[in-house]
Amino acid sequence: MHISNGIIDGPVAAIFAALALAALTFCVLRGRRDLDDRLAPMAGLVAAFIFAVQMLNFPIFTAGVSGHLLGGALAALLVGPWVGALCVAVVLVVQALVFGDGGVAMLGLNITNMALLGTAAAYLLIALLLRVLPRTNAGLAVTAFVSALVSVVVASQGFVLEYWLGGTTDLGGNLAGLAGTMAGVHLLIGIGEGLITATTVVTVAKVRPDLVYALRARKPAAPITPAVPAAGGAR
Amino acid sequence: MGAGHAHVLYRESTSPVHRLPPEVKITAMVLFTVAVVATPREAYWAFGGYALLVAAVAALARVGPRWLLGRALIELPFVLFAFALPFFGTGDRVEVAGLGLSVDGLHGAWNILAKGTLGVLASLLLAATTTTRDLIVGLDRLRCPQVLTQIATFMLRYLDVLVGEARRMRVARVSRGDDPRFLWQLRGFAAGVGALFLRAFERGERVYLAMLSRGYTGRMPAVWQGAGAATAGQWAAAATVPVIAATIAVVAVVLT
Amino acid sequence: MIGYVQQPPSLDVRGVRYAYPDGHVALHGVDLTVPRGDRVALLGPNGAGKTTLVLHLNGILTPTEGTVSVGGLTASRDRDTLAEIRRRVGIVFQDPDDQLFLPTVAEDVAFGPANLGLRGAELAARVDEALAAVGMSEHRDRAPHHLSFGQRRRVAVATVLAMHPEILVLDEPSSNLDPAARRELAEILRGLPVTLLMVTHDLPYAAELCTRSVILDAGRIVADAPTLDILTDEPLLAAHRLELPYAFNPHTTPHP
Amino acid sequence: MIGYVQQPPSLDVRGVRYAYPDGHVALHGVDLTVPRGDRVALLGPNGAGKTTLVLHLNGILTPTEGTVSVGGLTASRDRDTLAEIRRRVGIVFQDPDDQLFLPTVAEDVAFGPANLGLRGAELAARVDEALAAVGMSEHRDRAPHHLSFGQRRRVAVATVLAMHPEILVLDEPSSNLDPAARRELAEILRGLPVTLLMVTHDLPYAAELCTRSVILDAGRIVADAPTLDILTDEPLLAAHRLELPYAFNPHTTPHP
Ligand SMILES: Nc1ncnc2c1ncn2[C@@H]1O[C@H](COP(=O)(O)OP(=O)(O)OP(=O)(O)O)[C@@H](O)[C@H]1O
Ligand SMILES: Nc1ncnc2c1ncn2[C@@H]1O[C@H](COP(=O)(O)OP(=O)(O)OP(=O)(O)O)[C@@H](O)[C@H]1O
Ligand SMILES: [Mg+2]
Ligand SMILES: [Mg+2]
Repeated sequence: MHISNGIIDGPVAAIFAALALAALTFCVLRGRRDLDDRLAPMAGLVAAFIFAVQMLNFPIFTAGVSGHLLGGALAALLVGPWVGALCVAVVLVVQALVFGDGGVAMLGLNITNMALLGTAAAYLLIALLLRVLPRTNAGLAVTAFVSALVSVVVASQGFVLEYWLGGTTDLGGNLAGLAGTMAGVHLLIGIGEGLITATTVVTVAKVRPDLVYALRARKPAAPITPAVPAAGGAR
Repeated sequence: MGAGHAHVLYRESTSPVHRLPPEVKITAMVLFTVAVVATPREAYWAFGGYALLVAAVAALARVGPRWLLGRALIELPFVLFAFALPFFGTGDRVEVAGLGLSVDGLHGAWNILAKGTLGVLASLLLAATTTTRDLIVGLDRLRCPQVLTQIATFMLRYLDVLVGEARRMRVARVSRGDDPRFLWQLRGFAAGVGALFLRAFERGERVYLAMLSRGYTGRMPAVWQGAGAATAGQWAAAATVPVIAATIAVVAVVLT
Repeated sequence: MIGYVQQPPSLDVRGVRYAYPDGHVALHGVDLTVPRGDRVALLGPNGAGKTTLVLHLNGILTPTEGTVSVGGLTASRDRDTLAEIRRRVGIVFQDPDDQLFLPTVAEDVAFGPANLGLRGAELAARVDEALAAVGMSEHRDRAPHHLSFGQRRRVAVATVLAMHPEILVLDEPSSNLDPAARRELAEILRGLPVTLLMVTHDLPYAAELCTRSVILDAGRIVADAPTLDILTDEPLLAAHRLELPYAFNPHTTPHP
Repeated sequence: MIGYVQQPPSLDVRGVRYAYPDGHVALHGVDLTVPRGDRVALLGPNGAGKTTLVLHLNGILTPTEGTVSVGGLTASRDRDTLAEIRRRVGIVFQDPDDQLFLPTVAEDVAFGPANLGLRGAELAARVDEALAAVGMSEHRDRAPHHLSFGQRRRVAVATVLAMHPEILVLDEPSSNLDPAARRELAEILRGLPVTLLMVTHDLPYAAELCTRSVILDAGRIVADAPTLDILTDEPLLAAHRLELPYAFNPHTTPHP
């Protein structure tokens, strides 16, 4: 899903850069409160994990972007929407600066699609599904799978929108084709992403439910286990 | 468990470019890329100018062309897209070798190819001359919010933890008679991923707590901020690249 | 001054109970007071809760019930209090891989003192001194994760020594050390003017270094007496899976 | 049969040199032969190369030069050979985290025997027996990474015992064990009809369990003799950072 330099024109990229900056600033303000001693290492790991899985990518021939797992749903589940979006954004910034993966001038667009749209879509679904599904690991797995799948497809359509606004080459009637290709490919990616997200989150929830941000709301009975930095892993 | 100070793309050297403070290099690289992207695609000569600029910096940084071009392969997906554009594009068509190609599409392909490649080369040069730690120091000095640099610091360190724990798990498996031929043959690849995640987290959490025990407050102590912030002279020296690029871009815009 | 101002004890643990997030209760109400300058050995079988207790002493774990005070300062979630407590208490973790995370040994040792605000020559002196104390000076520029286990343990000890803590807590410092290093460590520890709490399974080592010993078993303190008394109380030792090595006579140990 | 068929030695290490990927040479030509049924202690200071040598014995590391044979089978990169060697040699790693990776203790102990083809009741019996041997039966359903360090070490030993290897290699098995567990392990090891190679810094433990000792220092074998001879050769011990504990008399140890 990384857009490289030159695919979208300058003005549109600039508008989205401003948009992304504003949204990220908001996330920083909200996320700062969340980022306690427990969430800080988790945020780092989520970012590293996303970084690693995004390394496995393949070209989507007819769209000019790369296809790979996105990780927005995993981030939203484990560290919440605000820090989650920041994690994905950090991954994108480092990839753009150091690996030339996704153009630096297109960073606003990439952040909008993957960090903002993807994470937001995932979190909305998570909030909804966790409320309606049974509070079991199966319910959590379904939540994770569905939200990951949908978030990937939503993020891919962000690219279509951007291409429609400022694609450097007029595809004419093929825009619908582009939307179709992107949705189709990302549906497949989404299934893979859903499986990985679901197993990862369920594994964590089984052993360390205190680490799953999305489940914190489930037990309103306040933190009984104190653990400032809930260092269950500490030996 | 080490925070790899050098990543795979880093090229150890003491060239003038390596010695520039990271914030200067990041700024120059971003501005250069913006200038490239802002250049009208019909101004072919301008891209030649940018390429010369990149070559000059690469020479100064002692980064060889073979390494640079080899690593630029990351761009391959976009090149493929570029080749598809002339077929999908609309508008006027030209006949090339018996194929009816869209003129707009051809321009689009050139646009992506030129701007994409220049962008990738610029970031490769940054990567080749800057350690990951310096990169974070640079972002920090550019007033990047601490939440972000903190996540980035942990991300880079956890990459090592992930690799390290994956290695330990592999050794544990094979030395007790498991013989995984392919990654996906591991009994439940996804389950393995979940376990790896948890393991890496708990290891990283313990490391983090040990860091707190030694007085860590969310920011690496200033000793790690390198040799001090950039001087005006260093900013001026590095500014030559974006200034030349911007000049080219402005001329290109005026001329087309 | 008329009265005698009593100094608060270095460590004061009161009624500490701790349940891990998975529900496992590791400490069932522990009381322990260590006056300033005391040297105490913390003994007990595997899984007794020794490490868990240690992790409470600088606020890495927060008790489910009860309180921990360090030099009169009660641990709480407050950042400044925690920072001050962590400045006073230096912990050497049982697993050196939890402690080391920077790209080189020297940087890792410098991390703690740098967080305390040391810079330049003073910082360098601390690092050199700590590395020399554990005999790792020649490895200062190597990556900690490329060292042998025992070498990593030594560096882990150095990272804490370099901070000059008032209270030194060591979780099995002698394990995996070669016999000479084990003796050298004992000599260093004996020479430090600190309050010392040392977890160990090595009873002769406890006898050598600590005048007082505490036995923790199943999350409860079951004995607290002069080391010599504890080591000569065979039934007590046997009841808690402790045994003196063959041919070891506690009465002949050099007094600490 | 007319002649006496000589059995190949259990372990035969010839001229093994090993350089780590970072260029550090850990073994400078090691020769070591362990006949079937022998019990050998591998002694040496920290960083001598003991763990590196151990990792060669089941093909986790491949020598830069030289060969390793196990029961006459020379280790190579061939999958089947490696699988057979790993079936014969059971290694208990120095760091239990290198050994344990499954979600529960019982699953982890069952992993090895299951790879050997055991199923059902037979498998369950192996697991029960191994867990009982190290006294961890009651923890069978807990997560290994939620155990104390010493408990993890015991489970690590169990994972290898459960495989009933012909050759047992242990890297500091007694470190972090409580004294009773240490003695119990010695009793178990003494009762096993296997070839044993044990790395240890605990010289009395070596004297208790092994008739023969080898000293490795700086990547070279510097002594190979009956344990009693080695432990009474003070200058030799001192030259390699080995020391007998205070008040320990090797002549009085129960003979292994
Ligand atoms: N992260 C964890 N989650 C759950 N339980 C844990 C965790 N760490 C330790 N425990 C349990 O808490 C108890 C005390 O563990 P602790 O590590 O404090 O023991 P210890 O006295 O240090 O033992 P050792 O001598 O083996 O190091 C043990 O029963 C252990 O299984
Ligand atoms: N991964 C690695 N990369 C580079 N060098 C290493 C690595 N692991 C170990 N070494 C080096 O190789 C040498 C031998 O290490 P090894 O771990 O074999 O020592 P050891 O005898 O097991 O020591 P210890 O008693 O401390 O466990 C040491 O100098 C060590 O620093
Ligand atoms: Mg412990
Ligand atoms: Mg070793």
